[in-house]
Amino acid sequence: MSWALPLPVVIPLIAAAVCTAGDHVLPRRLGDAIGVVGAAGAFAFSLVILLASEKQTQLTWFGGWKPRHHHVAIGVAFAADPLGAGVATLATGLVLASVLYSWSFLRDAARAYDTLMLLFGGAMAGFALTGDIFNMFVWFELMGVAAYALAGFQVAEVGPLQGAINFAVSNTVGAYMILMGIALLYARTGALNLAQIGHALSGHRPDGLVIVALTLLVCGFLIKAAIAPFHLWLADAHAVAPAPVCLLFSGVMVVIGLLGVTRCYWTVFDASLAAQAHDVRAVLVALGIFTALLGAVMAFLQRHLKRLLAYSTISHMGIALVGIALLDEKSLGGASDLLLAHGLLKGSLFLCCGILLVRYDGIDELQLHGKGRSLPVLGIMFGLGALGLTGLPYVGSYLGHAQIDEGATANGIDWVQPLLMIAAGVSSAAIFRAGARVFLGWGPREDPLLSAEPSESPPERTASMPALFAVTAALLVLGLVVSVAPGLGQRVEQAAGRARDRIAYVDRVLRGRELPAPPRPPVAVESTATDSVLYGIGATAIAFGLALVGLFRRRLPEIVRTALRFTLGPPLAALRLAHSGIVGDYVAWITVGTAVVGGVWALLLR
Amino acid sequence: MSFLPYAVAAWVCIVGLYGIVTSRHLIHLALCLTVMQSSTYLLLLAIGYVKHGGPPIYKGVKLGTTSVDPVVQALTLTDIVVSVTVIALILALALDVHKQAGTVDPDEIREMSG
Amino acid sequence: MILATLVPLQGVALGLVALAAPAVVLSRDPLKMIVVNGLYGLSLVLLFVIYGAPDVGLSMLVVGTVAYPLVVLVAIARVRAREGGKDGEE
Amino acid sequence: MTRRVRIGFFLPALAGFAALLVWAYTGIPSFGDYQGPYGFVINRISTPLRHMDNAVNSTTYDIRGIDTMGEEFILFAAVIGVVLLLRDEEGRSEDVEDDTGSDVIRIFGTLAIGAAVLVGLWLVSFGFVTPGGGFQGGVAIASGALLLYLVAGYREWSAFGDETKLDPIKGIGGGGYVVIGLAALVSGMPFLHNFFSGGVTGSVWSGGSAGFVNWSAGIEVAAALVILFSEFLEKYIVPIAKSR
Repeated sequence: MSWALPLPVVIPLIAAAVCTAGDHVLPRRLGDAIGVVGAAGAFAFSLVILLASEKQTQLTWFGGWKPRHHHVAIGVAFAADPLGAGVATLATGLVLASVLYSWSFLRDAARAYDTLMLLFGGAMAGFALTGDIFNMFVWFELMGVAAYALAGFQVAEVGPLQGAINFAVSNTVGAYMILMGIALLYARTGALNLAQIGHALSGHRPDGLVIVALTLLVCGFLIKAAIAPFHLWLADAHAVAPAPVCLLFSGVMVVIGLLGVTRCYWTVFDASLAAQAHDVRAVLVALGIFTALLGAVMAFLQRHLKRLLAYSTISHMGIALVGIALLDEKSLGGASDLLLAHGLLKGSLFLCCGILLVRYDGIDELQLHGKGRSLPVLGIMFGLGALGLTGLPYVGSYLGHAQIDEGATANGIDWVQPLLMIAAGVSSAAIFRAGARVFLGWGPREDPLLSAEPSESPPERTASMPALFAVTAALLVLGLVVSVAPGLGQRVEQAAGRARDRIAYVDRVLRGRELPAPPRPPVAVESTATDSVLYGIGATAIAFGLALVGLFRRRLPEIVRTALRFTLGPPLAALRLAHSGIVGDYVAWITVGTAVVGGVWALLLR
Repeated sequence: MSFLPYAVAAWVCIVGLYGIVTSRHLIHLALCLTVMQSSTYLLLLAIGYVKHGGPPIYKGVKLGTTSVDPVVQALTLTDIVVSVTVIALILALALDVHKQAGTVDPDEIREMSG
Repeated sequence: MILATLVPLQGVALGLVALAAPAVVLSRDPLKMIVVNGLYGLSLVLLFVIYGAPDVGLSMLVVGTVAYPLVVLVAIARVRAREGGKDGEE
Repeated sequence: MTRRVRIGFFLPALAGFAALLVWAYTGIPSFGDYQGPYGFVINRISTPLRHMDNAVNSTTYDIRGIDTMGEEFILFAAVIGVVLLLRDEEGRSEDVEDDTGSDVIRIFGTLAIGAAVLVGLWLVSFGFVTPGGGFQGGVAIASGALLLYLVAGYREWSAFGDETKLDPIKGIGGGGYVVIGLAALVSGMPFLHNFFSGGVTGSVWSGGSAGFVNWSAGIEVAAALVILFSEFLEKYIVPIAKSR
């Protein structure tokens, strides 16, 4: 199967080239069809590679430049383990959904749109599959450039343009930090292949160079993953991008950032830092928790639906980072399950927003008050999507939440779980509140708590509603069943275990050694601990309760409201002030975050 | 002399970052990004330098002559292309911003706060 | 090799780069910025050639003399033209 | 947040960041002591195995050819993005009078165009022998095209910088790279495998199929940059001409 490894990247790229070359020659429909075929082909091959990689890490050396002379890697390899192949499958699958959806959503937009989507998808697949750290950077940049253009799609308004600039500048700074980290590792090891860098570092105590390289790479990737305080660009970029682009941004682009952290840690830094893993964990868990709570609170303050969902994405990225940061198999599997369910469900919620925009010319919670009553099906889909994200036992993202909780317990940490429960509850409460206001007409039409936002002009033509609903519903159903898909949890945990096994990875990549296929995990719904069930129910209760408070705040007794205003008012105002929308502030926060993370690691790891 | 090239690379990076944060003009900000990026060229090429080494081009040079590392140069070439594209994109965005908002001072555009 | 004779110049080239970088960042007038940025680009070209990287130097040269100035100049000219037009109307 | 506050908390962080960088860079082998092995291996094998004198370009277009493929598509995506962002602002104008009057400029300009294009072609052709290659050559060719604007004025240029003609070229350049890679895959070899790698050292043909890769990169870069320049120039010229 190894020969197929480049195809998830190559097919969309060549489809993009054909689309551009034939832009003025080919009939419209044929061009669209090439886009869909390119996306579908990439998805199909990603799936095939995923299935093959579960038996054996798939490996190919570009140009046939296999390692020689004492196992020195000369060429660039794609090395697909199940985790990377899984992310590639998620990425190409969501690109396919997005292309199909925009086929009827943005039909009048330039062909450029499809082309950029394809390049975006190909780049994400390349990032997920590659085994070379500089090649990671190349795909990361291609992904970025395509994404900046997609974000600034609506050039006639200031908001989208500013969002796109904030996005482009923040992520470009992140990319330079990553490149500096790569240069440092190259200076130390003279290698760019991940396995070889890790191999060269193993057995050496970490020094300044290694610690700073870790800081630069991790912080650079965390910018893409929208982890606080590196997260500020994300809501801006989402607020302005068309719904099918948001699907990709929230569903998989941020996941790429977390995959970058995971991949670099387990193939490179684990070699040098294994003894001090505890301190690496402390910093990343703290960032994750902070992000989860901050994102949830900010989500609750939004009335612009896409911005609200974007902050909820930030919250979930925080939860997933906790899973990755716990550095064990169970939690990493949990983070993967969570991100899979989140990508599908959050994607379907964004597509719901797209339908609202087409139908009612707006996606402002207050302006849409009660209007959704004429679309009950959409309301039900919206509610189910929100429920799936909350972590109600055995629905949607529950499995991921549960595995992370259990991983934390196994690590002897027991204060993380309640905080994650609160974060999941609060961010879902925001979605429930918005849904109840739009689709049920509950609550008042005015709410001074919520931030004012620029409006978005609707797409310029009539859309085919059945097609939009079909894509949205497909993502929703797939997302909801993640927790009960038999065998999925076990297989993902196995994949997480493989991603953590640096020795086997080095053996496979540098020495080409074929390892015996791992035993097939049982095909059964993964059972979870009682604690996890309780946390899931707790999160759901918080979500519903807080949503009601948000809607019917005025019915609370006067004294409670005054108390709330005095205790919560100032911190919330400060939070709003920090999310200023000014790119200089964003880069300043990135610098602060990097300096603090690096400084703490410098003290702890040396 | 042995640390100077790296010190210059760090200095250029810091200078560029300072420019990005304090910029009052989007076009200026874009150029500051290229300054920050040029620090990665300086770092990479300094890492691959070999004392008394010539360029890694063997036209009319005996094979086995000491030469500097070609890999960092290939990486830098890619890096330069990336910088051109990012600049072009950000300037295009800046032009559109100026058209819509009438200003290129990032501090004056506050569509996205909260 | 001719380049070997340039090695003593490394310190000078590094000094030029170290001085030109802040000059770019601190020049707040856009047109001045382009000129200074061009000089910075040339100092980088010089340094790259001394580092034994003529390929990179050549790239930097074509980028620094054609691509950056053109794109940036047009951007600045555009912004100025609009601002000029606006002042005229007011 | 005001600028003052921002700079107030940024400067200490910047100092911390600088300290981190300095700490890390002191861990690098001292200047001139590159330890390898990657670069040394490539310097040793590039000419014997691939008949390429220029080890940088054998890295760029052969050994790490996949990076360069990604790089070409970064440029590709950026140009699409710029066209998308700058689309239809003031509309394309066919009747802009912006001709250059001076014969001297015309003569020297025409010579310069020829020179730039020749230099560009030379840079691409001999990329595996001397400094240069697809990217540098492509930019040189595009800058020759840019001179056309100075010499002949906007009308000629706009006929030349027409996207309907350049898009196919750009697509073929970018797609060609991938197709060459796929050709290897179809014939049972790894993606981007170098065919005919037994070329003659020191000649135009020294690159094998990496030579085709180099050429398609050159074509792609030239077309992409001409589009890029023409988009920006249009932003500049059309409104000015209309205001006259």
